[in-house]
Amino acid sequence: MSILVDEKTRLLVQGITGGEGSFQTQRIIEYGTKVVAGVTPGKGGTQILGVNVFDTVAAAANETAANASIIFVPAAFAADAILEAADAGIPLVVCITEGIPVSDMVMVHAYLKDKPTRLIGPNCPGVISPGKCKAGLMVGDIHLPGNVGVVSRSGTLTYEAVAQLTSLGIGQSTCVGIGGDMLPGSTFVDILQLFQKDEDTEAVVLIGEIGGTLEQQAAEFIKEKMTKPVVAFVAGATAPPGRRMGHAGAIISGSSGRAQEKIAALAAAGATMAPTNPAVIGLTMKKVLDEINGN
Amino acid sequence: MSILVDEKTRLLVQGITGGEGSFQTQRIIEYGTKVVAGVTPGKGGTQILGVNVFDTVAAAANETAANASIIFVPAAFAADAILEAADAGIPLVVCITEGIPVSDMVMVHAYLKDKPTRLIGPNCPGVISPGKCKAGLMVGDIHLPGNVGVVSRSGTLTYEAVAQLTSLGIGQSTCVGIGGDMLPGSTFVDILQLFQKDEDTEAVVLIGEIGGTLEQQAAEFIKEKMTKPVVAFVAGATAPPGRRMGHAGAIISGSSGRAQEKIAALAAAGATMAPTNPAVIGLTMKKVLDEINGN
Amino acid sequence: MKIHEYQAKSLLSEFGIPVPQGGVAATAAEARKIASELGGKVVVKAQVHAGGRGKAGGMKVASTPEEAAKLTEQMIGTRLVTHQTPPEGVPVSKVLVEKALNVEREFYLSIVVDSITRMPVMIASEAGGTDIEETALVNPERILRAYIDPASGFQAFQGRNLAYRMNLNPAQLRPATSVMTNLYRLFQAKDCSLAEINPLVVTAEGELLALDAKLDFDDNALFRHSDIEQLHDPEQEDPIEARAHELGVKNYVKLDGNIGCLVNGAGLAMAVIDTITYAGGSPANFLDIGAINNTDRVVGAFRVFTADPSVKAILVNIFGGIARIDVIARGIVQAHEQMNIQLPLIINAAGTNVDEGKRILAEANIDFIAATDCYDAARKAVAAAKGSGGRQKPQASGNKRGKI
Amino acid sequence: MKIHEYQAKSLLSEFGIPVPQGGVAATAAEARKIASELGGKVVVKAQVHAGGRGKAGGMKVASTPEEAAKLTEQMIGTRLVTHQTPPEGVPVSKVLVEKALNVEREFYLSIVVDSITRMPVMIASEAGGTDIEETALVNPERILRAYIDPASGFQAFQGRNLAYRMNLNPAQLRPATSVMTNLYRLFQAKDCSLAEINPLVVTAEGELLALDAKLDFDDNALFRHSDIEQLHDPEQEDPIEARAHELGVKNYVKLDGNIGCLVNGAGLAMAVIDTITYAGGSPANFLDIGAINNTDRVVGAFRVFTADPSVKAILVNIFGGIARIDVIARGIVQAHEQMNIQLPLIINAAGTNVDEGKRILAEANIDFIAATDCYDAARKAVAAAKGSGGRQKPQASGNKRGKI
Repeated sequence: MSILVDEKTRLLVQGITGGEGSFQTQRIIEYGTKVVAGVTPGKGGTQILGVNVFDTVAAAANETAANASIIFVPAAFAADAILEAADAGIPLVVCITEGIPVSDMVMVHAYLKDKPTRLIGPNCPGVISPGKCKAGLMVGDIHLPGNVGVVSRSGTLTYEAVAQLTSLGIGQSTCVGIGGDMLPGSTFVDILQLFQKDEDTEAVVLIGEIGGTLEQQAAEFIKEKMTKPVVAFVAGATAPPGRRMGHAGAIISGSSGRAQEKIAALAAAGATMAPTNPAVIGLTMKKVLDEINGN
Repeated sequence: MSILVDEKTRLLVQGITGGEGSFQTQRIIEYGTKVVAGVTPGKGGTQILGVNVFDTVAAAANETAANASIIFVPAAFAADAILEAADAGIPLVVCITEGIPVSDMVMVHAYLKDKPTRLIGPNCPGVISPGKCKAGLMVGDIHLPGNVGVVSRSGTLTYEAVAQLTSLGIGQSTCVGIGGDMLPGSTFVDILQLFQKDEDTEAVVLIGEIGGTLEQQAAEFIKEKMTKPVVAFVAGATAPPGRRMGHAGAIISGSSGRAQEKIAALAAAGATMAPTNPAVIGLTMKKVLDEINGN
Repeated sequence: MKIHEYQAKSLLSEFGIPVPQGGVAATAAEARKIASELGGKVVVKAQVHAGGRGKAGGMKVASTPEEAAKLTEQMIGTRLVTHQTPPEGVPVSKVLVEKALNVEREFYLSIVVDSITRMPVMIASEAGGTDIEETALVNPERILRAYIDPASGFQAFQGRNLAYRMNLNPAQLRPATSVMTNLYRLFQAKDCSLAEINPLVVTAEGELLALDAKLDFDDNALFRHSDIEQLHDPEQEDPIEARAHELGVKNYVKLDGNIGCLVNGAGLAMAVIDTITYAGGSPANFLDIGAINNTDRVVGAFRVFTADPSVKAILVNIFGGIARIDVIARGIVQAHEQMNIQLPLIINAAGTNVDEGKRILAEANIDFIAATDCYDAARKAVAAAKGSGGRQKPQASGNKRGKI
Repeated sequence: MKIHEYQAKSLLSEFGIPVPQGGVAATAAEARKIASELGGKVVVKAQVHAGGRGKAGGMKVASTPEEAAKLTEQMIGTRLVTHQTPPEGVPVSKVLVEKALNVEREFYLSIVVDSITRMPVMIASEAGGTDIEETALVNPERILRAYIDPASGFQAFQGRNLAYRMNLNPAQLRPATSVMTNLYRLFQAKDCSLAEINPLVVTAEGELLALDAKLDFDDNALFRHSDIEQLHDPEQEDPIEARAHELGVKNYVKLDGNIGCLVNGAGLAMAVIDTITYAGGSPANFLDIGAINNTDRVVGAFRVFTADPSVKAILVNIFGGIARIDVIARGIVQAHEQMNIQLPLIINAAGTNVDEGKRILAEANIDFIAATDCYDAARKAVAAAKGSGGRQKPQASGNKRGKI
């Protein structure tokens, strides 16, 4: 098992004919993911990378039984692309696009509220279940199939952590980048819930950062509902308040959003904190797993 | 028993200090309804008809534990008044106001979708459970406590029917005017569901009219779910298409909304149709009840 | 509220929807000037609040400015009769002179509020033009719908989905989506009850334009759209309806019978006209007097009855709930004081203050026929309307004639 | 994006929110003219992108036009230092000259998007003015919130509820609601990230006005608001940040240390500056180079480092995923070709095309210190920045120095 994506995932690519879209789709196909359709309005009927292109998601979903979508369309049109996928009944939508206006995402959240579609991202590296399916930007070959779930607001920091895990021989069930935006489609809690339920996930790495309260909400969930061990790391402890650290959501405003409070909440909830150096996230997980396994 | 309102109803009046509001509130109080608060922004702290006036519904509900609201505010402000009551957690809102723009009601419905508040109206005469509580404009003394539920899109046609029932000795559990607008807060189906569940309701009079498909939906519900007898009447069989017959919702457009189709649907669903003359609605119900009781 | 095509097109244009070049003319000279400025073939279109103009001769092509002037002269001042107008037609005071287009395809597009989902819905069809109503009946699958979530508004993807299903070509996906998005903006901004473009055309040059358009507005929302209210053209209304509305009798619809009806409550008023028909008669109008506490509307209603030569009898059917019978009675008395009313009057009244009402009518010595219920009233009104022949008082027959 | 108070007030005014009378002046003469037109006492307010002006001398009352001119002369051309500015302050190029008001009460009002409910939220307080942040900490119950359902927008009842709970008097319920409704319209229409009125004042005359206002805009939405983009004042930015943004290095934040950081990914960049601090050093910046496939941004980043005299060492930390190490390496080579870079360079790189990157750096003969992981890189950068003293090349110490 794994969460969100697996061998049964039939992926549709929105914005497949764009530069980024086609480049990434190639790598996604190379990883072995079943890419069943592409969508670019006005280019229906053509082919790219051996994939049939449709004008609308509805038409593509209808013809190909796609059950997941990954979005590469430019920021100005991305909210519309998310809604299009949800309206077509696609159950999983991974939005890679960075820079979507906040008001567009407010609208997207209102629209998705009563719909069964799960949104990952935007502004995220996507999702990978190693050895099964990659719906994202991550370099496939640093991953190893296994039983540790990874969930993160940051892309490269996740790659760091995953590379460490893999080099220590610790495989991953699924790695989920929820994205660096202020209003992510799925939160830490959403993904922790899935990992908690997933039989193949033994432990979870959670990588947070400053800004917002997603980590505090995660801490509450870990405390109340989580029986699996969690190793956590929070970036930005030395960041100055009031400045946006790259990610739209990574900004300390007023008294909220500081790394210290997030770290304290996660530690109090029973998560094992990786020390302040991200280079030891892997080692921290190894210790936790060794303890479980009685080594 | 009865539906929607009874002895436990603690009514709040929005727009209590207006001409219509105060005139009707007086008659509501005279009927024996517990009017616990009035609301008129800017007049908080005053009294009218012995009722304390508050500036906001939130403040009034907080102080008086009101559990129902009746709205008499002008059309331009009525949608806001409905939302205010819903936001304050009032479970039943009866909106009397006529002439609310359709786009305001589209917004109201979107707002109420996930909220527990039930809206009756707008553009309706309200609700009465004879002998217990009156939250509406109907003349109290034509009503008789009993076991027939009445639900209608039309005010005076309901009075006609109720007067007939009462003069034949047939009392009413509750009479509900759902209103003559195109987008009523509660539909025939909503109210039929309540009557079906209500132990004190033995049979139901349904008074429909041209326009929309509320009667067809009611027919479907009657067919599928309703075990209690329904006597139905539909007004407007001779109305010309394309003309609005007073009520915003009473307009035959294209092929839909004609009385003939509604009558056919209700009859096919097992409702007993009162003949084309509204003067015999009461008699039709009497026959139905006599049959049940083996007379 | 309805407006003219030229007014609707000006609003479409304001909201970024392409329309043919053209101008409105009230005289032949104006039409000539517009046609010569446009150059080439033009279409002269009678401006009336009714569809079906083409088949009724209200839409003609002119090859020269002179011809345009001539057609305009022929149309202005006449009454146009179409399948949507009353038999006497509606007056033509203005024409729209538009550049003729090379139309290749005709589509249908409209927005209304759907009463089941309680959302606005964009309705679209590949089969636009005059036969859309037939298409709706015969090939309903060719009528496409996209419901508009009020939280998010009309989305571009909905436009693309519709355009794709309407078989527009790839180059037209974007302009069609833009037309739809803008039509929804207009629908929302101006509180339309109907925003319709039929046909939306694609020309030989590949352009997408609104060739004809109809905008109706929510009367209840006019208070916040004074710009729209100003577009009202009372000339296009039935003169008796217009008179009724002037007199404050808002819920009034002219019908083609001879019994004037004054009823309180729309449902009851509908039931009364039904009952008159079943009793073998024919109502002259639908009239819901509403919940009133003053006498002016009653007097207004009687003024409408006396102004309408087809009315041969008056039926008053009031269930006094909110409305009080004494007020209605006082209104009837005032009407008789102000007008010379020679029509038979049938009254069925019950409810609030009925005794006081009876006393008032009695004191004023008003002649009327009392009825026991709605059907009885209808029956008596039908007899009276037949009996009266013209503007004579009815004579006592089998009717229980009351004087109170 | 931030704008000046006078620009914010002009937008408020456009959206129907009352602001004090006044005008903006860049010279003493302009200020004199405005003050004499206003008459009576005026307030001269330095226009800078920072709060805390009052306590810092950036806001002064003038009794005469002459005094207003004098104050303006004193302010223009200086740098204002408040608790919100960097130590060197921000330049004052304009002042706002406003009619002084008789303020009776000060309220707080703002709108932001709430990340938990994912809705805009109207925040209001009876305790407006300079101490709002303290109030939020000490008396959080005095901070009121109303969440705004995007489907229905801000509703009048929400305004009345807030105004009532802020203890505004009955006559002010309606104007306060109107200010809130209009502030939300502005927030929506212009894609604000913050719309704040502090204080919203009631004057002795009972008027409700926005005495000070702050509007910040969502950078990601500026593409649809060219009018707002034009209000951008680069003068108010840190010059090195402004330079970085000009060079296309968007995710750049100036910090006060001496190690220039070039990292890919915001989370990793944050972790790197944390690690530098824990290793006893101090980063000169946060810099997320992003997912790049061209070398210009790398060259731009090096340009920023060399332009910043506080930078004593450069740390490059790249995890090649989307970004490719060969591209980064080529950028580093180009930077060395275009600039005379004498700063010690520490590189920690892994991932896509790392071997190709190594080859490129080796071929170009670039001097750098290789690191085994992020912490190792930080430690070496701290040592190098200390060792280098100034703009000298670092000497090999215990570090594994690589030349590829």
